[in-house]
Amino acid sequence: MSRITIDKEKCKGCGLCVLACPKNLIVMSDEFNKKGYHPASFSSGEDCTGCGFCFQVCPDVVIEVFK
Amino acid sequence: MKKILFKTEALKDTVMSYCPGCGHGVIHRLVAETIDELGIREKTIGIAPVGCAVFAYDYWNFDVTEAAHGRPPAVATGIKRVLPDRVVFTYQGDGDLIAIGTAETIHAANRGENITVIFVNNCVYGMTGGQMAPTTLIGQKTTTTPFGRDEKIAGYPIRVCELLSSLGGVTYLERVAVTDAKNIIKAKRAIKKAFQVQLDKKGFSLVEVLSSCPTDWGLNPQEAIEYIEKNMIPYFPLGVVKDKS
Amino acid sequence: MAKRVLMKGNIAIGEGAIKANCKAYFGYPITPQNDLTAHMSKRMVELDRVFIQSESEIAAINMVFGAALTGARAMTSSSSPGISLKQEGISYMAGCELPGVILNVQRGGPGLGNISGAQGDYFQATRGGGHGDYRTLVLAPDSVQEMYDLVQEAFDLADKYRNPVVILIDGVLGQMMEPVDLEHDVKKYKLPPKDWILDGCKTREPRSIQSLYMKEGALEEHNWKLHEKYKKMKQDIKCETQHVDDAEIVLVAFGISARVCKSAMQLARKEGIKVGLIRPITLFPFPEEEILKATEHVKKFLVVEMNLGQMVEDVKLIINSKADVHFYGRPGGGLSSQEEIVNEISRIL
Amino acid sequence: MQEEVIIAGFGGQGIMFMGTVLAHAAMQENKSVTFFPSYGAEMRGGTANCMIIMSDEDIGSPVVARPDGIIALNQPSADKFTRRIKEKGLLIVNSSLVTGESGRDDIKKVEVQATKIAEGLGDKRVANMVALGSYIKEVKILKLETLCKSLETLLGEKKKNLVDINIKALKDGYKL
Repeated sequence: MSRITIDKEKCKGCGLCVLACPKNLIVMSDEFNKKGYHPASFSSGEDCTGCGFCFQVCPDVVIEVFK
Repeated sequence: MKKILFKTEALKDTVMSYCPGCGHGVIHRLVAETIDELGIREKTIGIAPVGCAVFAYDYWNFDVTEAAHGRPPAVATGIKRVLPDRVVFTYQGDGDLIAIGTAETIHAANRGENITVIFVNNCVYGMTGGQMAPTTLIGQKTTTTPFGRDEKIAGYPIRVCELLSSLGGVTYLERVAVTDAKNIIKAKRAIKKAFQVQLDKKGFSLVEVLSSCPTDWGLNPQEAIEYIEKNMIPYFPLGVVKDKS
Repeated sequence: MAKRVLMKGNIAIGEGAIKANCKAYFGYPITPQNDLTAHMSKRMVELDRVFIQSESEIAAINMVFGAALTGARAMTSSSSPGISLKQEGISYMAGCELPGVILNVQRGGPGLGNISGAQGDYFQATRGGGHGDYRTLVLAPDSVQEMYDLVQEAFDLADKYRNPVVILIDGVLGQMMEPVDLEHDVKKYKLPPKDWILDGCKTREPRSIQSLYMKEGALEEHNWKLHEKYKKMKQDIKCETQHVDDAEIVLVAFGISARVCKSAMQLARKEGIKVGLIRPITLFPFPEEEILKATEHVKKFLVVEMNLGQMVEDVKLIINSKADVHFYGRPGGGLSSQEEIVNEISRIL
Repeated sequence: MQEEVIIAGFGGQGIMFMGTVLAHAAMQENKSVTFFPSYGAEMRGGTANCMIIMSDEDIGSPVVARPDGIIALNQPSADKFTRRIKEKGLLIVNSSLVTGESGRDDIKKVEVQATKIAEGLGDKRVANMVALGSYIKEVKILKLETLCKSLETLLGEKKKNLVDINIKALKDGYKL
């Protein structure tokens, strides 16, 4: 059982984590954050293995991984 | 549940000014993690370049100085010769390292300065708005090669690791890419090794990191990663170019 | 009315240079002059002229040195830190008496500073800038039209005097857009033949280009000759004056500061304060006579600059206590507003 | 007559293009005009703005400290510039993205659903032209016709396919 957190206000919406997640658990939010970006959002914790791929590719280091 | 991956001490909790999808942030993290894992945060002095990473001192939580455009290896030499027991590294872009700073790069390497160079190659001048870099690929359009880089006018993209490999003072050269999780983990390993070479007092080490610039390439972040894989890696092959450590 | 084109200052410099038959442009990326390098990378190639993005600013100025000694019209451009790097080459060009045009789109300093418009390089530009006893002609336009016009004159002046000419603008002028009349009349100069160039000695005796004079007294003689040349440049002094005749106070400003002063003057005159303006267009040689003439009836001068007081020293030297000289300036890319200047005028009067 | 306006929004909202269209049209109507863009180190993100002065006389400083009007396409721009507007000045906001109160009761505030209208036209990138149309209607300084022609000139042959939707957006903004 694992999960991640995303700091939405610091996310710039590049979407690289969405591509990195082997389980497709990350989606881009429809909402804008204060900087005008659509931030990434963690959809469900059920299947997360804590592989950390999202953390590895995140250029803004706004993801934390819990395992 | 335990937090297993997070920002380590050497990276400040600041929003970096890079564009969405830019590779600099990942490379900053890899350097910071390396420094924390080696336990050298309090004896490290970093040198930021002129280029997109000019504000690196705002992001790293250890001593960092500015240097004039292209001069970081000379500044590093000055620091390291006076404080040989500190860890000194430069963080430079392609314009800084192998256009205006070519002389400083080659001579610091040739002297075998016991420093580490993190060389970010994204084939373009980012901060000034997307001009040709010394590593810009043939045919690549930039704001100063509007018809694509033509070797007859602008010469060929420089392979820095191969260029430096013949110099006697150079100990370790490796080229990596921050494209996907696997390559990023490899990049971290190379950066850590480069710092270890310095800690072992074995001479000049440089890691060339192929990185993306979605904004100046006119691509979205995903396309930019594909651009590295399809266009940069074939010209700048990954791997260890020299290791006499 | 002539057909006008909306154009950025940096681009107008490039188009003016092309019209003046600039054969070779050499540049290196630095903000806020990048538009010009990008523009030239396209236009010069289209026109089958020379464009090179050099490996450094030092290389760029030496490429200008090389092109100029063949008789070709050549230019380079940069912003403050890059201009510092060019100083060695500019000194060599002055010593070797080579013409060339160098554009400085000033930004805030010292060091890396910032990328806002600034006027901190006045001393550097007007005192030669590099080592040795030399001067460059310095032109300071204040509108996009004038940038387009003056760069054309700059090439003529460089050839006329066999001397580098510096065009000093700043980030604001470089980045702003204004309408430009591309057919605007520009002064043409009578130019001497280029009988000193190196192009191969097939039909003549070999020549050399040099600034090294080791024989006893030779360098002194050479420098006296250069000095005479600098004195002659006074015949090409340029200066704009507005409302000086009835003024109770005269503003002295160049470039973007002069634009702000023009707004301040309008504002002050609406309030009934009689303000005049002297705008040096050549910063070297400096328009001494215009300023001296004004001291006959004006007893208060206010020099406005985007620095901590550089041109004010030249103004004080000329006025030599014949009137009060005040200074208002902001450093580091700070741009005064017209209101600030009017307040300062009120404080002085 | 002198009209000073600041146009501001996110990078990528076409702020500089709006300013260029306005400045070009002013030039075509034989006015004196200056356009001064913000230019920053960051390539993307953050806010972009440009300052345009249109006048019947020569223009001094191109930098606008106290504008007659503001066109704010996003919230940070509205927050930053609203307090600078002259008394009785004009604030045009893209109400699709700007929701807060202006905090000023001495100015005229016009709310335009620019992004929403643009999306209705099929491309949210033309929100800028909707807002510009609305501005021109309020200040009546230039003819709508001139702006349409400037759009055609500036988009040129390369982007000819975008002329119609931009003009439509401009006109829709003007009609509101």
